[in-house]
Amino acid sequence: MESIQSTLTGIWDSAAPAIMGALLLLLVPTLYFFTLRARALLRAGKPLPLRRMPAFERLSRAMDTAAETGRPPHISLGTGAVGDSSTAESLAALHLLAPLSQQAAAYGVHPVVTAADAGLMLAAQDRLRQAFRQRGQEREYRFTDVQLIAPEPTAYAAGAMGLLSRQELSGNVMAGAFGEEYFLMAEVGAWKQPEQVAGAADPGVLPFVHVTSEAPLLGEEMFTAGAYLGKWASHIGSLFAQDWMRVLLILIILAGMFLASWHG
Amino acid sequence: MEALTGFDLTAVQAWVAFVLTLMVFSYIFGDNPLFRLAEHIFVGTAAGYVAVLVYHTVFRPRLLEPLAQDPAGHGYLLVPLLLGLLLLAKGKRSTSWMGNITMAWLFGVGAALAVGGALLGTLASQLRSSWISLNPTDYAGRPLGLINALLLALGTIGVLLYFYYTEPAGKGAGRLLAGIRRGWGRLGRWFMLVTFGALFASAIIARFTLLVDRLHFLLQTIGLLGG
Amino acid sequence: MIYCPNCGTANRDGSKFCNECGQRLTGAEGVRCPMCGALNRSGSVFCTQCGSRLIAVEAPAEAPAAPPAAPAPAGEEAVPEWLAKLREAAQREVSIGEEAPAPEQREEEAPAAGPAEELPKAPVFVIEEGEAEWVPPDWLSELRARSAGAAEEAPAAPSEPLTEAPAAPVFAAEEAVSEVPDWLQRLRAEVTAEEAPAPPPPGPIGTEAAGPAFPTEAAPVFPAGPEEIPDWLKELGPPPSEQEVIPPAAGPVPGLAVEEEELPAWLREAIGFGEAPAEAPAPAAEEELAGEIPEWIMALRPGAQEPTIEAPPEGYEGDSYTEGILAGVQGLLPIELPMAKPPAPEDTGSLLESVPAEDEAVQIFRQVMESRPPARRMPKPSRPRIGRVRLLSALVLIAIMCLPLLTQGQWFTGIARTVPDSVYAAYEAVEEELAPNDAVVVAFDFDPSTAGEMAPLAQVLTEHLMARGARVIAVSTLPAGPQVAQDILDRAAAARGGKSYGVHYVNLGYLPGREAGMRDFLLNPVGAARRDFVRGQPAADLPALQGLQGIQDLKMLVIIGASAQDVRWWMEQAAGLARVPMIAGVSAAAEPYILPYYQGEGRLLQGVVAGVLGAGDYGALSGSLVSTARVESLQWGLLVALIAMLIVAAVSVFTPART
Amino acid sequence: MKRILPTVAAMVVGIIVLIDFFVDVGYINLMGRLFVDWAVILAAFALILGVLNLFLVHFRRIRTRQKGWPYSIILILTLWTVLVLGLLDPAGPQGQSVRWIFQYVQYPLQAAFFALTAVFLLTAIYRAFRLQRGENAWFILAGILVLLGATAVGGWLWDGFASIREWIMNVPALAGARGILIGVALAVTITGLRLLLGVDRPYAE
Repeated sequence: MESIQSTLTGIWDSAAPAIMGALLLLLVPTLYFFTLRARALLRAGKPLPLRRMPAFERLSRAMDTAAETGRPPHISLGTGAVGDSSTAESLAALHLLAPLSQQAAAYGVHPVVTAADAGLMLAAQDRLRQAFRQRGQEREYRFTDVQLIAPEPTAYAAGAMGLLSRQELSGNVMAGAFGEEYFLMAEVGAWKQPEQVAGAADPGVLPFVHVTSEAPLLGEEMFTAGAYLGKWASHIGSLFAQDWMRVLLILIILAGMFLASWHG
Repeated sequence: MEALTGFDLTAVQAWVAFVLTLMVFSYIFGDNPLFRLAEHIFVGTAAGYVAVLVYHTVFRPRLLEPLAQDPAGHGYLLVPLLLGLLLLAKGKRSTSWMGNITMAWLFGVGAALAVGGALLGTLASQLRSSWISLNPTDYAGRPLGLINALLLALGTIGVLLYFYYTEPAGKGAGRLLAGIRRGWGRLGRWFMLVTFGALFASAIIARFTLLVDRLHFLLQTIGLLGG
Repeated sequence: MIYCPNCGTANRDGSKFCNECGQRLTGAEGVRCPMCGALNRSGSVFCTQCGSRLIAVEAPAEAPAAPPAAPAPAGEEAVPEWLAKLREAAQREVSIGEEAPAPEQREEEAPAAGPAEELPKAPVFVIEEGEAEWVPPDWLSELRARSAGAAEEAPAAPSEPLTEAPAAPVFAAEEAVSEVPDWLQRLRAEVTAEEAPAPPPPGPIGTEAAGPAFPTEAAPVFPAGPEEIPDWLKELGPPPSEQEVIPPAAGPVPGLAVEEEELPAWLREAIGFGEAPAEAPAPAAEEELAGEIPEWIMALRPGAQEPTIEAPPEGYEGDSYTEGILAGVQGLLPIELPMAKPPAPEDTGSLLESVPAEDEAVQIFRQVMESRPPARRMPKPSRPRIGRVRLLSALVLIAIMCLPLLTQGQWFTGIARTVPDSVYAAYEAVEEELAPNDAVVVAFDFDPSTAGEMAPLAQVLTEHLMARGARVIAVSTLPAGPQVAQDILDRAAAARGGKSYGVHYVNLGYLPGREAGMRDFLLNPVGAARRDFVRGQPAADLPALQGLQGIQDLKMLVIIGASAQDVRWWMEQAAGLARVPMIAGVSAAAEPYILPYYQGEGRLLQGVVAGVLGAGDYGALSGSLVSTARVESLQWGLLVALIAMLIVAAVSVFTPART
Repeated sequence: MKRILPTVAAMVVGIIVLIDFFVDVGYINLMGRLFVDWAVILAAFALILGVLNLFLVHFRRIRTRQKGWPYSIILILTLWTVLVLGLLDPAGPQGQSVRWIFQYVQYPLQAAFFALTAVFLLTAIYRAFRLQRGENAWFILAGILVLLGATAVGGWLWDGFASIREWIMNVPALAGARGILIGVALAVTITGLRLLLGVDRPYAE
């Protein structure tokens, strides 16, 4: 048994980069194919075959409240950055921000967008300005609509905590790369704000997401905003592709287990 | 500290920390001016500290000093310098587009690091770790080991299936498969909830330790612990 | 560049379909949503963006109850000719909104008043590409020419859409354009006789704002003879120059223009020059306007105070409309409905005649507006007394945790805790793998936030390493980490004696770039760190780093991390480069997540020490002391948490579920 | 050009850094590391704008006398104090004054904020356990068992709790965490890949 395991480990250690690279290359045409399919579906106006995601329904509710009461929603982009490995989570946050800010611009509401990284702040500013420009109201947009609360996670959480305790908001939306500091602001949000939708990818943060948001975006769900809210073909296609890759990975797991079990 | 302020700060400094800690703890009674004050001081110092740190660990040693000391040898550093200056154009609306190339750089590098890390870091190692033997002969004498291995497989795959997005138009075999997938996914969700529970309880231990530390500090400062 | 109306993606000029979502881009058959301006596929019933109904709005053309002067549009065709013409005009004329009547005229045009923004957009036109030329009637061109400079800004100021009124202008437009009725001609004469209205502050944005997003602004020429306006309308009615009252999004007041240009945009924003005047109009302009504007219109401006509405009763906390014209109205008027559903045709055509049904609606509206806020409340999200629970439990917790600290009592210390395997393993790894002067990298991946838990742990580990004679090389991937690390290193060195900085231990400071930084550092520690943290010396000069080329020269990697992610990154980066023994000191919060790396096949970690409890165990092995009072206090606190969990769990089992 | 150049930059730079992960070719590795290194410098430039934004947000609050504006004065004062002291001192963060501020202002504040979460956790227990039912029993059960296994009380009640805790961490919790990790890794890969293929262009306006 030991030998089989160590042989497997040896093979895997040397072959993993090649296999992972192959997986990546396989992903490119898959993504392309499913994007085309999603585009065709969208063009035909057919309903998208995606499962329900209560978090996004809650989000629209928060936006409706924003339109009715004029209270802005708070959108936290997390404490991640642009330029390091938290970029993917930050991207997910930006994909969530784009449709929300379009909606906000349509309602004439200025969402309160906060970030803890300067690069992410700049990217978010571009998103928001674009949303206002599409409504022909670029002047409405202000440089300070997106705030860098603090360039440090705990200080960011402290500032967000203050914002969530004081400002009357239509809801608190948190998505992005979060660390230990998440709970500090999330608990205040759950306590003070009418609606809280939160998402995080780090398993260490997920229990707190689970207890502070009634409609959480757990793990990979956080990356789906572009498909569900934005209805972007490439993002919907990504979900289809992701499901296929998921099946492939499950097969890899099963095959590996078979190999590990099979000896003698 | 005499050099800076002209008097001995050591008598005061512990009390500064003490008062600030109490100001933060006052949030237990709800938002109040003391807490707000502490919050703003914190954000101000933290932002300043990070900026200072970045200057002294990034700007100075990685960009300014090499360029100042040996411009010819570090000519390639003009590229990040130029890109950085372009990024500053984002401060003005009309020139904002010039910074896009720098943003693109950041996003490109970040996305590559994320993809590389996810594939070679997480995915490769997690897949490898999930290859456990289910052969009963490997668990001779430890039946629990086999059950554990089965649970691990069930749970891992279950969680993956729980997140499945596509809802196919069900007919025949497809419908059956979807049913299995949903049931297994349900099971996966339970595993996930157990994970959350375990992590939550562990977090309680960690955070309570932090509270103990602060309480210890507070009591020590007012002399109840004998210094 | 064409922006997709559906998803906002920027597409190449000339694109037919959106790159991103496949939305048709080129002009053609689409329906503009009256509410949000989104372009919808023709034939859509509801707007894809905001859900507003699109179809019914077109219908009214079939059954207008026109005033005597205006002939009913003839023919069965759904879209009358004049409308088609108007549409074309709307497409050609970028800012055709100029055709809006001069303010004096609008004095009579009561229904137009409130929703200044919604009105012009209310009619939904099917935008088609057409060739037919349409020459606007000369009175219109006259008006247009005159107001060219003035009314350039589309009336884009946001205001609360509120009444049934939005449907009105459909007919208004139709009547006005198809044939200029007598009353209008009369009006026109009046208007031309008067002086041009004082132009609202010109703004460069106006033209932008009136882009294709507002193709339907041609509409508002509102037919309403003064004699036909019912009293209620007069009351509601707009005063003169409402256009100025709700200034367009464009902002700079002429006087400020010079300064403005000298300032960069960001500064202008900060100081407020470039801000939408709705929010901060220049004082001069404000005063000037204030004279002629009745209060209620001023109140319509975003951000304006709401003087007339009574404050909700004391103690009322429910969600209500606190801003805009509906302030104080609670849960009675579904705000979205009036704009989402256009009224049935028979109700809307008769603006000029007071139809009984309409009167009734008006009465209701008036009652609503005048009455005090009803007692009914919007349901508040359930937060059952959590404030008091929070306060009480917090105080109890703190009191109980302080007790052991104060009394130094040892209630729990007697109970033997089983020392986990992983702690033994870590201790043994340090004992067995390390010889004097071996280089060990210690990653201090925690900062003051978690130092309360991590510092004791780091302390026992570092002390043990120093006792074994290893060269301790400290780094941190957190900005505030090095400072915390330095204190621990100094204390550990003092505890072990005879250790000097730079020789036996060194702090290389902050590694930016997260795992990329880690990778860089492991590949080339001296090059990546550049300088040491304490003295700023070039890292290459430090004796402690001599002979350290890369990870292959390391004898051990000790990762002390508060977040599981950081620990994982270190492990993965290091394991990807070389086989170096690793032990981890982690926060208790990260333990469930890191422990598996110690167990199982192909394990990465030689040992794991978790939390203060683990530190206590390790310290007992290595001979460092960890305060028992702290452990005791922690145990008491955990007891409180456990009891709280059990109580709440029990309560939740025996009480019915809430939602 | 405004659009093509950034897209090309993101794709080329990103793909080179990505290839660096997979191959062992000298100049690719060199370029990859250089690009990452520059990204760190560029992020530092971004921080200049970030601090400016922070300053402006609070300056605006003061200028327009928004509620709580005096606090913004405090914030700006502390920010400038640390900045000036730290930038002028060649020792930087190790300079006496900055070190003092760190030690006696930032450290206690940061630690106190995190300690505050301990108190919050109690109410989180309340909410999590009471307001959610059904499947949540798994969450509650696992939480209680792990806590029992870690504390002295649990050991005093029954010494089996410790091994139950270990089992939970090593079997079901591990399975759950692994599933989440693999799923997230997949999502991250696709999200990053879309950017590297130029499909998503968050950097373009």
